Amino acid sequence: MRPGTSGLQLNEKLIFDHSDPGRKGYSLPRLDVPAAVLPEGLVRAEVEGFPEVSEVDVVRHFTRLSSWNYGVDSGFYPLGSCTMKYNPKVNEKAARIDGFANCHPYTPQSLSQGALALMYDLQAALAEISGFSAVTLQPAAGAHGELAGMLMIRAWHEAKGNRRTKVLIPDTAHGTNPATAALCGYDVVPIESKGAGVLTAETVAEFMDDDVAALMVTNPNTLGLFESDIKKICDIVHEGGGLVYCDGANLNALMGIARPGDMGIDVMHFNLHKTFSTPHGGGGPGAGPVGVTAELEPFMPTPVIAREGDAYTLQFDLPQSVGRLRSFYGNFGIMVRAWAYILTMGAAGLKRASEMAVLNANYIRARLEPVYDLPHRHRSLHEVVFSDKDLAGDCHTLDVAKRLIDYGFHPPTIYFPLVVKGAIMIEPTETESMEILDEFCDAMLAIAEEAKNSPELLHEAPRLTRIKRLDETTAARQPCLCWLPEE
Amino acid sequence: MRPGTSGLQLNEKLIFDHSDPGRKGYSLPRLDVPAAVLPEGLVRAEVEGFPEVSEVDVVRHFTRLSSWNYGVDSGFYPLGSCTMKYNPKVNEKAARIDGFANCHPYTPQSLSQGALALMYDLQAALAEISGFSAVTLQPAAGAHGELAGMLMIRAWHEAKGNRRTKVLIPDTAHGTNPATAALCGYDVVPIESKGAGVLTAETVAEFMDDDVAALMVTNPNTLGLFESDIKKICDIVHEGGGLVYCDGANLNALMGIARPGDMGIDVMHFNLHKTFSTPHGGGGPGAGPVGVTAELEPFMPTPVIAREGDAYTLQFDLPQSVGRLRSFYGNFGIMVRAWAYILTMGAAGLKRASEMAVLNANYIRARLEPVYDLPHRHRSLHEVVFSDKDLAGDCHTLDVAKRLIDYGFHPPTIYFPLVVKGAIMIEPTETESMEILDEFCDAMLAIAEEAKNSPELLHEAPRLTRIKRLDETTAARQPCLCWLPEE
Amino acid sequence: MRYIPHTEEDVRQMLATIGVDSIEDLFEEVPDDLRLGREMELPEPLSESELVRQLQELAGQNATSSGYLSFLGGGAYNHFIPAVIDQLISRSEFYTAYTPYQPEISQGTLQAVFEYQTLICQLTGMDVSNASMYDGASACAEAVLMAARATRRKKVLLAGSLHPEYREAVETYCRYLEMELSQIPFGADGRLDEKALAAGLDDKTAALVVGYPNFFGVVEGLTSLAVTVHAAGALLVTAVPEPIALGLLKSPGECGADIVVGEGQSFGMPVSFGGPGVGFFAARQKTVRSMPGRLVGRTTDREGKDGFVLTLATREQHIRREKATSNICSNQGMCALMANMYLCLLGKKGIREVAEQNLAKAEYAKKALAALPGVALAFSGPTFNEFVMTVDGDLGRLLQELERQKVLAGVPMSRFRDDMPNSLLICVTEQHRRQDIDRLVDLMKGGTA
Amino acid sequence: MRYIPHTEEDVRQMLATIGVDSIEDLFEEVPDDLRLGREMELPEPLSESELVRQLQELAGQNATSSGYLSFLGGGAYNHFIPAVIDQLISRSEFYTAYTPYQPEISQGTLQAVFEYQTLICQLTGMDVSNASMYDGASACAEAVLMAARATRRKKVLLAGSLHPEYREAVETYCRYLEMELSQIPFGADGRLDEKALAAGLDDKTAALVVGYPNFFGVVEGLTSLAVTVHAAGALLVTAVPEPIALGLLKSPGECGADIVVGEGQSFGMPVSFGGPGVGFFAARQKTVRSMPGRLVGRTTDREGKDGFVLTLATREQHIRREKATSNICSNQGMCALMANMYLCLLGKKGIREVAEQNLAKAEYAKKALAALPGVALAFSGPTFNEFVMTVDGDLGRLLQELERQKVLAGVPMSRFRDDMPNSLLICVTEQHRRQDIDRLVDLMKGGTA
Ligand SMILES: Cc1ncc(COP(=O)(O)O)c(C=O)c1O
Ligand SMILES: Cc1ncc(COP(=O)(O)O)c(C=O)c1O
Repeated sequence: MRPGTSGLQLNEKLIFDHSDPGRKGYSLPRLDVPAAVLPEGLVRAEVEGFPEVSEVDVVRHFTRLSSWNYGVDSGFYPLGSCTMKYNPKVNEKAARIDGFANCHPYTPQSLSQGALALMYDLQAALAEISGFSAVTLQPAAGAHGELAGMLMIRAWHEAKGNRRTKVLIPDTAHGTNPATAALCGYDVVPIESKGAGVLTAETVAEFMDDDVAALMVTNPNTLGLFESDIKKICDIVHEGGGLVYCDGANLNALMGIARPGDMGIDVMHFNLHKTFSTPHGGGGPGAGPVGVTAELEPFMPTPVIAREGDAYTLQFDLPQSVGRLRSFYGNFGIMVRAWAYILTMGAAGLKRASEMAVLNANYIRARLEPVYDLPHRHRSLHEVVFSDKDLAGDCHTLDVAKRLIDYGFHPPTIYFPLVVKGAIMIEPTETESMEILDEFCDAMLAIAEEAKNSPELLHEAPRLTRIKRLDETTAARQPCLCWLPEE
Repeated sequence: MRPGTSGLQLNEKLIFDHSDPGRKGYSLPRLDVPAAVLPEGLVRAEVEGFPEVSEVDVVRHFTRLSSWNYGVDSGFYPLGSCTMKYNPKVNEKAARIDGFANCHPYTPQSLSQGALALMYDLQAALAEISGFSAVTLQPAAGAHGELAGMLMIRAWHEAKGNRRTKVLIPDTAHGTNPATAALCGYDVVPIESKGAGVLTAETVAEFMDDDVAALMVTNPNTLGLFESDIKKICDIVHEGGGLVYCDGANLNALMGIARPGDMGIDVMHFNLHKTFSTPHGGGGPGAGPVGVTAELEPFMPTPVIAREGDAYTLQFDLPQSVGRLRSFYGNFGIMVRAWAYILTMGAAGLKRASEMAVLNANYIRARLEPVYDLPHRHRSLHEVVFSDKDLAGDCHTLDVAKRLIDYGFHPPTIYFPLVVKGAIMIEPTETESMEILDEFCDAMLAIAEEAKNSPELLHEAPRLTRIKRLDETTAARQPCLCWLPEE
Repeated sequence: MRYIPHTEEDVRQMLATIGVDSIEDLFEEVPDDLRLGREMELPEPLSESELVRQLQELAGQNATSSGYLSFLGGGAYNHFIPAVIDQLISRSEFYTAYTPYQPEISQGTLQAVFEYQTLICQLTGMDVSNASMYDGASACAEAVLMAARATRRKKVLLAGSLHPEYREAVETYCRYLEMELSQIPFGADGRLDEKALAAGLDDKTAALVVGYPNFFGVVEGLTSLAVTVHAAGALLVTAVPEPIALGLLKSPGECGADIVVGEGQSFGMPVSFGGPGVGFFAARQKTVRSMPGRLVGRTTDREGKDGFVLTLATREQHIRREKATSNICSNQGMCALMANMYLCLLGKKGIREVAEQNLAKAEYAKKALAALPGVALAFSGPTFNEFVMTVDGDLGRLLQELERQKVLAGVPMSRFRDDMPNSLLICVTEQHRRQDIDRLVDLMKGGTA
Repeated sequence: MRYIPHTEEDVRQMLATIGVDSIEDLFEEVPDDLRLGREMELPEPLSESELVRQLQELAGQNATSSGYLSFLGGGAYNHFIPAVIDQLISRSEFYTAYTPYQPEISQGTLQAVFEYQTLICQLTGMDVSNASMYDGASACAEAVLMAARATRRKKVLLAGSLHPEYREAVETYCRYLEMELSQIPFGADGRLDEKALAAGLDDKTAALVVGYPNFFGVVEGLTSLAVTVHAAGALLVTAVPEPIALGLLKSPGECGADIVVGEGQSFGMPVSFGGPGVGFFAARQKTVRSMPGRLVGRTTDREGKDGFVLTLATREQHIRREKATSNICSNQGMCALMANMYLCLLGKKGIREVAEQNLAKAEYAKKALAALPGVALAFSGPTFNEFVMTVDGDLGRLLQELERQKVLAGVPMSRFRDDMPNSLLICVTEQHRRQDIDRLVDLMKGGTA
């Protein structure tokens, strides 16, 4: 039985359309001090347009809205590159413990040792998992981590007086990689992957020159393939005076198997919201810690969490630091969840997670390969990328994705990586059972059949959702980004 | 825009069908003491049929199941007699505070003063709201409260040496009333309501004799009508040597307006899960405290919560007590929620709640009366009962109810009270806005139109739900109450 | 008021539609002399933040297993509750719905109850389970009434070792039903005295009610009791206050029980000062139509799709009124859902393992305590996760001393019976670490030495 | 392992389907010399109960507003959080989903973001808001970059009273972009020195960045700053670390701001040791195509039904790559959702009332403290819910003494600047009762006397 079916769902207007003057959804204690006034001219009128609704209005509004969403808890969510693994519930509870949730970031250090200890231990665990010498937890997400990391690379060059201007980035890379390099003032030099799907040492050697500050690589890369030449590649970059940045988004393939720090990589970010099971929150928050080699430690963002005897401290005095990337110390609530996850899994559990993630991806690959075009034939690790080349009936990747919704699955990542035309990027993660993978593969195979026999099922999909395919063109041409009272 | 529409919903098998030997959804600390064994013959084999699933299986299973339900947080739930008001979220939080949730019932009294104080104060508040002299919190629900109350009535008679055998119960009464009377060893004498919808003093006088132990009355009654003769009725019963029990399920109409204790009633149960906003939990738990006059106090269930100086105590020594009806002291977690509600509302807030509940019911009545048959024409209080007499197209109450589902509303209570043929019993409660009542009334009126023009829309309803009308006959003839592995 | 959405303008419009001038007019049927005519005397209303603060202060006066090392049991148990459960029962589609009268929009509740019924059947070894009762004690009382109905007999024997609050509930329920209740004593092993049982049984006896484990934590020899009871044409009602034990103990069904009731609080519910928990109630197929409480059955919808409904409602008060099998209406649905989730999470292996851990920890404690001078095991029978210890000297003083050390050593039996003034019911679960038990032993040693 | 569902039998079958013999074979592309070859050195895995216990112990070492009377602010604020919010964000359809790439099954997230964008526009008085940034400081840095893009200028003036961590983030983001940053001093009133501003502005100046309220809690005269800045062809970037103030203060948009950023943690999020909160970012319609971050727009579906989509994605890294307006990808969606819920609950009246309470309580505290001997207000400008006090004597000793009394009196400015060794930033919100403030005043009196 396929999971997708249709059932009763409830419409819901914008919260602004519920507003009725005088309705209240809040309570405040009676004011027990004299009222005060600000100097004239500083005070606004009431906030025009703000809703006036009761508590039950708010509760129903968001309850109904939520019912239009699909999360990991709803079902299989094989969004490639995003590692949509199960988000353990005890981690949510952990982050809400009073001593974590309600500790102010400027609490004296002597009175926030628990928070500092957690961060220190998490840093150490991530360092051990990745093989780096030190880890900063400050970045709020992967891209923020990239920024931290690339700034450190640049600071290292600057400290040496290097004036290099270029960063090499394979065309399989995620968009954040070139965007980050640009944010650090670098010119991006794309490396074409040319079919193989992996970088060869030779290619990198070709591109390497005196002006290259760094190579940004993703390993396993966005095709789910391990960059087997990585060690040689790092050597080449190092010999050429550059450093190697690794996008660690795909670390879920490697825990306990191999460590980026041991491969010659200099800097890598982690995505706690991927590998370490913290929820994706409908877009965030995540956390993007960065691991570095000893050589780059002096450039870490401040403050650094350190241990002095039995006490944990925040150290602000790091003269070569790239500075801070945000306020306070990072998304602490996300760190709590990740730490809870690491404590639950242990070394063997994390390794098992990577193994099963890889097993799952290869199982899907084996089941779909007979029908879907697989452009790269190296052994897959944690994800597998098909193309829509072999689809019949003028059906494309988008159609398959939408049709999967009718079957009750969240679609894979589509049209990324860019090097695969019509890419279908499937990352199952280790928290899915064979039973679910089979359901999904059966659906994918059935859809390929439908493309042959009833392509309209794909073109018109999704048909079971409350909202059908949306007009994205008009949305972008005449953007309506804000509700206005006149509407 | 009517709320009901169709959207993607997910199928889900029985949890047993997910089972895979060796899969685990739990964790336990490693055993740190020697293993122990029980004498042979006492030990079972593993529990045959128990599922073996992972944590994510369980999470998805119940998440999906929940999506097939409709709760107060989903939308309007005018289930008559059940007072489906909004369940405040802070009350849920309150019940989960460590000191409440994790306090053992046998904790020494000196170390559970907070819990005892809460119960004592709640008792006092309920007594003030209802006009009774004392309140017991022990009963777990309304029917349990009825049992407690009727046992006290009988104990009172027995203490006096009365051997009365009959209890008078109007035919509008809820089924729990006669069932409870029977459980106390009484014969039930139904009083026919004969059209008027309310009891008259004369009728009661007719039925009253030396063998009548009590009258069980509901006020306002299940037609939503106030028993205006109540005072006279109580006098008649009292003069005849009987007592009056009031089913307090409908107290939401009267808070701050009039008090059953002031009307001459001797015993009444409250439903904390109705009037006092605690959630209905898909069937329970609720709580059914009972208020009594001073005369009945000696018969209260034990233990009684009392105050001695600054300390709160449990008193077990009540020689005439009917005894205990359950273990411990009642559904304490529900009491916490109700107490939080009372503290939030205050006296004026509770009165306003009753006023708005009555306003809402009368508004619905005014809007639907032109089209739906209203068998009783007294002023309604908190609920209104229509019949299906005027419906066209061979459509009946059940069809209206099912069609309301397609419109996105929970149906009213139907076919109760029994005295109204095809009863449609609508109780909006005070937490619904005019906007929502209008949506609902528009739907009801549209459905009456549909009954004329396209009755199949009613007969085939609900059409938007994942599951359509079910075969209840086969369910009862060949009951399948338990999953079996062979299936 | 954030829970009431009416604006003054709404009220005006609604009154106009109704055709009255004021709210007051809506209450015209309430005679003046019955009007309260004053504001109720209740505490001033609190804002949400004040409320939370006040309740937190109140709650802070209660000792809990977070601040105290607690060995309290006796019908309410401190077991670990996986975080998953609170997340899932907080889904408002579950907890803000009511009894699934409208099956098309209640399939979530209905399927969950069907699964719960199944899990209870599997665990107890019975054929049918209802959707829940209020608690173990009231379920036990209902079982007695059902046994009387089923056998058309009026005499019921209660094991002297039955949880005293279960016994009291039975007495209360039976008070005016012309039942005859009597107690069967227990022996030095804490088990039912089988000779006394044989003597007590006769052709008027509807049932024997026995705890499993009993109130002393002792595991009764259920199989042989069943044989004896059945020989007299009576039913065996088994009451299980600590159903974690059923992960390890032979199921009552297998032993021959006819009705199995118990308290499900151990399955994922906090102790919550005694409630809400959930009473479970299971019986044999042939007696299903005389069971109390709601039942969910599987059926098919108009399109042939599997679905679930409330069924056999003709047993119930809303149909049968005074002839119903019980007066129960609202039950403990949400708690049954928690039990369902708990049992699914633990599963076949987990329920076994947690039971084994309870046994092992309790045995460790029992041995260590029994070895202390001045402390003795009260009963010699096999126990699960509770046992009774008798202490020389002033038990009250000892307990107070331990309280000061933030230890709640157990439930003093003097609360329930006069004949055991120096006995303590001690409960040890998987939540106790070896060091916790060692601490209790050390403190007891200090206190009794 | 309860998070990994694979049984050994599953693994066997899957390997067979794949056509390899072992898990090991799946990693054949990882060269041997890169293999770790040992187990990672991590703490032993914990069961859920052990985990909870351990984390609770750790958390117990942190002082919070439950155990301490805290006047800490400075960018993270202790406001009341209605219970509704946690209930609603715990709906897993929200928090276990990701960026709404597939709009048909993400309408919940999308509509919520559209509402959030609208609320931010209304509050800030701007035309467009994005879906969120990491936090106030990084949003501020992105605003500086956007201002530079929009004006094609490279010089940016930062108010000396800007939150120092915001300034540092701006410096970090600009470090290698050939920007020229300089600081404009503040006067004795704590407000920007307008003369110095005029002097600092030139035709290379892209923007002035000013806090509103600023780091000293002082409310800047935004309108006149806007006039001055615009006269130089530069943009006014307003950074709002405490947006509760916007319930009362003239909106930056109304004052003429071009970009408004800030930290939304005050809107329903716990302080959580500094994160996650949410950076908000709003601008004028004409600059929308150079904004960073995601945007949600309203459109219609094939059947003409209203719906929402991610839009204007051509600004973003996944389309534009190195030419994107920002590198941001994951944002702080769940926190934006919390802010949305908070603002809906408070609504038009509530946001005003809570702002007024903050002001009133802070003024009460300010007056009482300023009246103490040895204590003086550092700045004369108008403040909202924070202010800086200068204390005679050893501030560090005083603070330590107060800590012992379980009072966290404020954030010492010495943490951020060497020139204010005896100053304390004190924050007072609606959470403080009069008696709490009186207590602080009493203790300060005792401590400084
Ligand atoms: C390969 C890769 N790199 C980088 C990122 C950016 O990470 P984040 O979204 O946490 O900023 C992603 C996120 O999807 C990614 O898949
Ligand atoms: C009028 C009336 N009386 C009694 C009851 C029984 O209450 P409970 O379900 O709490 O046992 C109900 C419940 O629906 C009711 O509506």
